Amino acid sequence: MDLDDTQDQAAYRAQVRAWLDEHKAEAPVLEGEGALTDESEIIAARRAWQGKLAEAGLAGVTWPKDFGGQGMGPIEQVICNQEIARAKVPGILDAIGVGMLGPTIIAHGTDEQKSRYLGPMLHGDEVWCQLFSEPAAGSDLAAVQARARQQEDGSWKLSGQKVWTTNAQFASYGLLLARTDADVPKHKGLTMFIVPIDAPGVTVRGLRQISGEAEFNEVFFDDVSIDADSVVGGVGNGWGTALTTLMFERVTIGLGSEGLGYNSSRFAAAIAGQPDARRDHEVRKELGEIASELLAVRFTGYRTLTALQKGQVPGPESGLAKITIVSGAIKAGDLIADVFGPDALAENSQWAYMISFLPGLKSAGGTEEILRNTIGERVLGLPPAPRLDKGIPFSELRSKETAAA
Amino acid sequence: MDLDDTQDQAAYRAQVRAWLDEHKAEAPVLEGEGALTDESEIIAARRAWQGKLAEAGLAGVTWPKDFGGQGMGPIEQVICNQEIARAKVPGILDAIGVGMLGPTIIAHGTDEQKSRYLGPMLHGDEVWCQLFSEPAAGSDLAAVQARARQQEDGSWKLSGQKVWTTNAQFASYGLLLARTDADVPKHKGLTMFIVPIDAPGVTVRGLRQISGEAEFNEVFFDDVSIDADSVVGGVGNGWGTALTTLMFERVTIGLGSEGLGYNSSRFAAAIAGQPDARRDHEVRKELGEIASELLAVRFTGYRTLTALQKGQVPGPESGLAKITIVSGAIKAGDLIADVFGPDALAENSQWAYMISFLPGLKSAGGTEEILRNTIGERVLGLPPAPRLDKGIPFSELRSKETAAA
Amino acid sequence: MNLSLSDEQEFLREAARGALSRFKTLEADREALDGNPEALPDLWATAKEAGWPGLLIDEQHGGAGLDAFDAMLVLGECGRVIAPIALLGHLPATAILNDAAAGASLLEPLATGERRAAYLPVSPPDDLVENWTAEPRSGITRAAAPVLSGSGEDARVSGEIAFVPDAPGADLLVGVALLDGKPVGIAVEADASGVTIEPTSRYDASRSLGHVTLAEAPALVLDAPAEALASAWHLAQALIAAESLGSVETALDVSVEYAKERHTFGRAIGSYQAVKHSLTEVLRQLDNGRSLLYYAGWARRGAPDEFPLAASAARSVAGRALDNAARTMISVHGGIGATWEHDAPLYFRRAQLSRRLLGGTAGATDRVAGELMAQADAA
Amino acid sequence: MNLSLSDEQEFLREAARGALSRFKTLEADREALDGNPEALPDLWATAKEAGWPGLLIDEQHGGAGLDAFDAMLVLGECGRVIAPIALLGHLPATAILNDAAAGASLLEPLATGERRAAYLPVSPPDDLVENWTAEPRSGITRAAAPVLSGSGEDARVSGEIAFVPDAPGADLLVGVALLDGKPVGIAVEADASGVTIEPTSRYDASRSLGHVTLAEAPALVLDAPAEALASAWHLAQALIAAESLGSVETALDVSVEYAKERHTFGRAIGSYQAVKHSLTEVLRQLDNGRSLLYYAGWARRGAPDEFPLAASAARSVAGRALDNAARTMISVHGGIGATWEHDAPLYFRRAQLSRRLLGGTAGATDRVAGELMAQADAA
Repeated sequence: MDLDDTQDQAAYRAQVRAWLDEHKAEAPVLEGEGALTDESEIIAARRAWQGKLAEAGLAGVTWPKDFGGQGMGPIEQVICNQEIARAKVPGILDAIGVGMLGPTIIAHGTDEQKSRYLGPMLHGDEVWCQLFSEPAAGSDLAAVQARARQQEDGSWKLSGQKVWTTNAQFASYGLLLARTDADVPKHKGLTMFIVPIDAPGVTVRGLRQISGEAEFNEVFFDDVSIDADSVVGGVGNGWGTALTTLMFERVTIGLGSEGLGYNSSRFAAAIAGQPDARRDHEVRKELGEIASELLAVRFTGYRTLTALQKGQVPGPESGLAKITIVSGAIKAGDLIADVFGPDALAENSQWAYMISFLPGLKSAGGTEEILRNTIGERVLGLPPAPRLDKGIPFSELRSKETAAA
Repeated sequence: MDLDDTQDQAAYRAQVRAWLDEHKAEAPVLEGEGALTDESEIIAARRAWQGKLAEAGLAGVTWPKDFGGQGMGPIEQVICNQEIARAKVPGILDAIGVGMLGPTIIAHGTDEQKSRYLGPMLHGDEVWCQLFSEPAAGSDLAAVQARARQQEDGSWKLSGQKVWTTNAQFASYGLLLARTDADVPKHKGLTMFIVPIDAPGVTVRGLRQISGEAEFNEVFFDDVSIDADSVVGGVGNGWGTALTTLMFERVTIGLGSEGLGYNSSRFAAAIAGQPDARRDHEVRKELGEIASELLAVRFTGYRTLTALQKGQVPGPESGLAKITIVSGAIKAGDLIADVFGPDALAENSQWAYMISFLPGLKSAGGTEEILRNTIGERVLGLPPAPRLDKGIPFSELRSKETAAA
Repeated sequence: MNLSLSDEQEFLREAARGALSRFKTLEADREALDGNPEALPDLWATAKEAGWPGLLIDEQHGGAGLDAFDAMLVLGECGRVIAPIALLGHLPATAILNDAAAGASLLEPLATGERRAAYLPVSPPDDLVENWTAEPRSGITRAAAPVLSGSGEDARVSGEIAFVPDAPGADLLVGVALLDGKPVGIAVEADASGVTIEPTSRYDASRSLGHVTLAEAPALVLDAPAEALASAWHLAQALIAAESLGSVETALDVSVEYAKERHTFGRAIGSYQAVKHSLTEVLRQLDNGRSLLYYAGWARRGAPDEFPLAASAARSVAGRALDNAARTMISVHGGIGATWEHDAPLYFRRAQLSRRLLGGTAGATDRVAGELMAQADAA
Repeated sequence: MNLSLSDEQEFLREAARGALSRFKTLEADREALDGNPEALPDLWATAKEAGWPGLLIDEQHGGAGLDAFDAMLVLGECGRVIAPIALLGHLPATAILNDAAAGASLLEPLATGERRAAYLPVSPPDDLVENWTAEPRSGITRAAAPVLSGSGEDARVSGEIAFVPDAPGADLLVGVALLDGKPVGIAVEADASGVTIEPTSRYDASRSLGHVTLAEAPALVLDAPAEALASAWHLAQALIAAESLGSVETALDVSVEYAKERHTFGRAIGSYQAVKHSLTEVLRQLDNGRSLLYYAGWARRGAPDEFPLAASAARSVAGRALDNAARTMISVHGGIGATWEHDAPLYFRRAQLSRRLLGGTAGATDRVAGELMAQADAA
């Protein structure tokens, strides 16, 4: 048991650190002194920076060499992430594309798709977004209603709506899960497509959250034409392809550093700044409980990494870390606002922003309830609840539901 | 809105108080100086005391006059309970019989049953017990397996096992729910019987709880003969009869004073005795939260009483009070043991006893989960979960379950 | 023994619900959050029509001569629709003036609503804190109460009280100041010299707040016993508790409706225990809170010694109930419940701010413990 | 970066599980609770065979020269079956002696298990408490640490330490005493003059406790740095955390099995979200606790500055995990889970007592906050 680098890892870390020391001045400044403020400038700068990282081999570390990656292991990816964080420079802009969508294309895409899309994705020339969730298909992803109908010429016509889409406002392409056959059970009639966001009939609209900021988008598709060769993983295999993406999502989370900046040190520092609060037993108990759980997540990450190194794929239990992070951060927000009083809820307060952001995060990517179902069934082996939608053609489901209600 | 007695109520209270002042010396002493210790002596003394209370009209206050009651309302019953508590004398021994089983017989019994059983029950000459729950039929009461088969002569043969039976060790009779037809859906094939506990084939065994004390009994029935005229409410109507008993159970709880001695004052007094603890913000927060909820239960009781006065029957929401009391008392036990340290867990400690008793109480009379289901469906109108046992003959259920598993 | 509403109280509540239903308060609240505070309706006119400003003022001075519980019923209706109405500040102020028999000239215009008062929250001592303390600008340590000097015509008050509900636009400020360490009731004209009211808002645009600074401001010294001054604090606790539980009612109703309609995996989500039990938990807290409102409503006159306990317990339960109801409302609605256009965030914002005003839910909870331990000592 | 068990560690754990499986520890616990403590098996012999007494003693003195994590693996197995074994007292004591290079004559018999030591729990200062404090007999206020007087042959120690794990029957008592306010490591022969060990038991018959009184007892002063003395306290925290998580594993396994078999309303109860989610919550806490055991196991040597934080965090999470796992075990089993003959109450009793020993879960949680705020100050 050991948390230190091997010689090779140390050498790689030194190499990454050296490059960052030399080039970090070229990185876009997003906070403090002379930070960029204009949204489009920020995006442009971050795309350029992703390009430089890719050139230097600091993006797509685990991608195969053939596709511009380094063909290295998860540990090197983490070392790379750690060094980027240490250098206090932004990471790649298109983490979703490079972390989840690219690997999906590598796994299921055609040679043409790989050669056409992977390069520009890796270098940030073309940003991608994930078009899976819908208003009526969030936790129950297989219930997607976005409909793609094949034309005589083999091309497709797509209509429907996606939601909770990150980066869609500046994305070039999206990986989209659509229903291509409604007369078979819902997991069977799905197909994965590559969709150009600039195609006629595609509308991207920002979706404002509690904070008032549009952290996600809604994307509408009105009779959008898609080429026949934009199917990924074969017609009718969309569910399997989607599962691959979700698996890479778990890997990305597993490799990610402690939960989105919701870590014990940050919260402890906030409380430490309040002389009375830091000596209050009630405040200390709350902080101690929250911090212990968040500390655990860091080491759960190292355990996941150990498993990844051994070629094991993280299972659904990795969702437990998300539950711990979100519930811990929510408790921390409550505590900090209690300690600072209403000022913690001021417009420009980082805490007000966090308090507003977390309720949405709790539901993002499947509600906590669904996560607990999945873990209870797949990890603990508990029996599933009776399903009323098993084996029923998708087209008949809604009527059945209404009957049941 | 008013918490004071009306003139009539004040007069009744005075009358009850006068009788108690005059006779409380005759009440058995159960605590402190010269308290009885021998179990059977205690029972005998409490039965005699119940007899005196009944003579004086302080038992079965709400029973019709025809059956030895006072024909008064719930408010008088509460006044009576309050005065008995104030006089620091024991209440009636057979609260289950007089509170729940007697009223069930009054509602569904034959004239013969009423004239034979109600008098001795009210006076404590014959103590009763409730024989509903079984090892495999607790929350799911309608799943009882105790089987009664009718003989040519119209009498019945009963075999099976009941559990969580209070007072069975000294009871004369029990009201028992048995399955008389297994070939119809489970709610349909049930019948309610009056069973003499001294009948051949009946075995009562104490069931020890976490504390080591046998607070309940298991009762076994091995081919017990029951007369034809001991059916209550008609063959096949057992479920309806049982619902009446459960309704009276809710009324009894509604009339009961704040939860079983788990009240805010008791816990506050314990903490107040610890000079350091009482000034600790963390301890005070815990105590304040627990106490606020328990205080609420007292006034929820008054609201229930107001409803009862208006002839309304308490609905399943009264179960919320039980949840509040049990979870509040569990938190209080944790807090007090934290404040007193391991000494609170000493053998003879009232707190150790409470901490041991509560987990069982949590499940007694239907688990919290089932309570929340019922309240969610009957009070909030939320849809039930899909039932796999609807309309299926009881005899086929188990095989179906095993298939589902 | 009767814990139910009188016909008059039923009517008062229905009338309030009807009067407030004429306004799109939630839409206005959202627009105000978006930077347009002028979108908020002027509900003071409605309050005047309904006679709410005089609820706690004796009839002889043009008031309705009603008691805390009636005021709590109205606040509950305001909470249901998150109405931006200045009663939380006005009512405790009028309670002090009425108890002090402040006289017709002062009381009548407040009873009609022609003038509006705001209560300066200063909390009475408890078993740990022996001083009267004021709302602080920040942090968990409470600030010193204002201090009074001089007397009669020359009485002057100095001090600061932060986050005073409904202070902006109020005509009269009523509260407590210390004279040689003893609490004295004071009334200060908002436009008097030395009075500064810094309007402020935090997270919940429907709640008008102000930091009040008094610098040698001329004060009218009230003939109010310390009990009346303490009682006003506890009344404010009971009122915000009632208001919070009103919000819980709406949050629960809306969530239950959605849980019946929304389907996932072929079932209405309300049929899943996770949803069903969390909504039942909201009901449990709501029901406990309601019971404590009865306790507080009865105790203010029926058992004044218990009013601090009753009001604090109601605030404690109601505060936690609203916290949980708002979060449950969001999560039952899934992702959409966390979007700007949805109403759930408005109840969430209300919960977040209310929890930290008027001494905070935590302060009330602490007082419950203190009151009960004091009772135990006495027993 | 490698957070997995070595083959040796896998073997150590499997061997421990095998060795302990030869005893009916749960039945014995139940019988002991019923007043027959002699029913408890003598597991010290087993510990000797397996070499556990010498786990933390250098090989040159007959020990295995292993580290905290290895000891935690063994304690985890003991916790799985609630084994009445004296390692919680013995191991931190040997850690102090080993760090103090106490010499072969002292260490070797302890390494073989020929003699047994018990650790006298004295907690190091933190950001709020500047003194070393001992376990109190009752209440939340910690007691004064024992005091040392004289030196060399004439060194004498006086003081009381309550609820010392495994003190009854120990040959040697090892801990901390204050000399002119400075912490010094001490070893006291249990049979020396002035030493009284009052055997006691609380709620969990499998846990042997003793109130230790030292009255001018002759003490061997150890050459141990203050860090080593503090480290022993944190080691004890890590060990009880590991032991608790072992109990959580069994509680979870048994509950999951029952939830698959038991049917109600025509479905296995494990298919209901209420049961499924509560068992998932136990898994979540268990998983977090395991991660922190790795942290603590690594930090003791790999990052000594972080050991107090790591061990305290592990204790904090593990303590809450066992509380919840035991209660969940009871409630998943319905009424039967709360009966004497069932195993669930044994895990419940273990949880109730463990939570309040060695400074308590609450004390560890408080230290986590203190350590992190100190880190923040330093940063």
